[in-house]
Amino acid sequence: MDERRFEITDQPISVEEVTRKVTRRECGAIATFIGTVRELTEGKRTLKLEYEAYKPMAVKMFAEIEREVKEKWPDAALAITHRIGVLEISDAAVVIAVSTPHRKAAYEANEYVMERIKQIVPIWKKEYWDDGTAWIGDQLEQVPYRKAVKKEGEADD
Amino acid sequence: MDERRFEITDQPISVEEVTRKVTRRECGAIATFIGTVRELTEGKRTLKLEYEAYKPMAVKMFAEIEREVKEKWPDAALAITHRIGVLEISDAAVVIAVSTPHRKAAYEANEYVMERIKQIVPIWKKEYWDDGTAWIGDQLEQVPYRKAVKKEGEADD
Amino acid sequence: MIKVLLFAKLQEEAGVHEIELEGSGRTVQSVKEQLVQEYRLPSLETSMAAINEEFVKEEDIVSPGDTVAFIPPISGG
Amino acid sequence: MIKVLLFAKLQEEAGVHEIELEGSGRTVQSVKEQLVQEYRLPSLETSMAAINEEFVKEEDIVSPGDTVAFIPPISGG
Repeated sequence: MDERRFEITDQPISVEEVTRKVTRRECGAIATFIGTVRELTEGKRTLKLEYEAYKPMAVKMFAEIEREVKEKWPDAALAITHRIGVLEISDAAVVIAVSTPHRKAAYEANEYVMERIKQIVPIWKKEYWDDGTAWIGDQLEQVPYRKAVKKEGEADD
Repeated sequence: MDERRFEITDQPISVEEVTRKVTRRECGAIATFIGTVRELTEGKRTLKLEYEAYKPMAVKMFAEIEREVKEKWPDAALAITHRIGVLEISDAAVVIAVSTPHRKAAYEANEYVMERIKQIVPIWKKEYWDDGTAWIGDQLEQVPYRKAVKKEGEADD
Repeated sequence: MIKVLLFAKLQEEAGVHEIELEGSGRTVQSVKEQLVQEYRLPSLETSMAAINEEFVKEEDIVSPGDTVAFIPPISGG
Repeated sequence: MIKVLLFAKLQEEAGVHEIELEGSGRTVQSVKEQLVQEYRLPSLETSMAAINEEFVKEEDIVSPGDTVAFIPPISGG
């Protein structure tokens, strides 16, 4: 548990490695999530993806998500590695590992982490298709962001 | 997807290997669950565990669980490896990998598989403590078993 | 001939993993009764039964050549 | 001096990743207005802002030495 549990890397991610970071004698369950590059989205064929991150802030936001997880599941341990750069179909873009004493919490916390990554961690993907490219992003996801900002202790206006 | 996706082994399990078996171009999510040997259960210290399986039937039951998963989540792919023999603290006893096009189903199906393993797959663990040993087993889990039997097409009596 | 398999605690209670029994047209229940008489097996009461690797009920029929497995409460995962 | 960072689509629109601006006691909103004037940046309207790697609101104050990042809708994971 001494090593860096939150990483942004331009190298392929080792699931074994991320999992190892959360393995502890007191845990009986490790839930791992791997986000992979899918070829088809709503019928459109992706050729490759390119991920970009605001690295230092992304790592800070991973730590912020860990604080939220510890509030909800005090016994959980968390590690996240997100890859950036050009990814091919089936490459792992993100690996999330959560360990807990019992399994229910491992699944729940892992899913929570994935949702929060999509809300507050400054990482972007660009899709490459046959007929063009686009940076993907969901404006709706600014609503949870507002909540994240308010958590910093500022008043609503 | 050609290799054996359901295995009982007396060797350490490779998470990477089980994950690889379900990786597909059409999937964007892989949820993996790793059941590890926990040191403390209700305050009691486990020294080691021993797992035993009725191997051919266990593999058949894994395939039965896969059929159930395909009914509920037609796009899911599943791989399970369960280890038997003597395991030390933090060793992985079971690794379940589920891939799906989108993430929600991967988490749900994975959790479903783990619950079904605990209900219908003939595998037993023996706990070793300072002051003795015991085969663990929950009689309550015979209720879901009854349901499993009925599924075979027989009438309730 | 019927092959009977015992696992985990049941195997420890019997002292053997595999037993061969005679008889045809017997129910699972009758096999259990014979095992209790010959080996006692206190854990048999709470065990499930399988014929040829499929779960069955006590009233199901065991045929010669079948493998009957008795499965104490499981604890995999 | 204020350091401004632009990412993804915003970076493509501006043609640069990093910009330096003058001024003190300015709000995030005033920084955005200057960027729109000088670079247009149609994606700025839907972007979030961070000062020194923490999310902030438009009325928050930017001090000299701060790094202000504009973050278009994210899509990690």
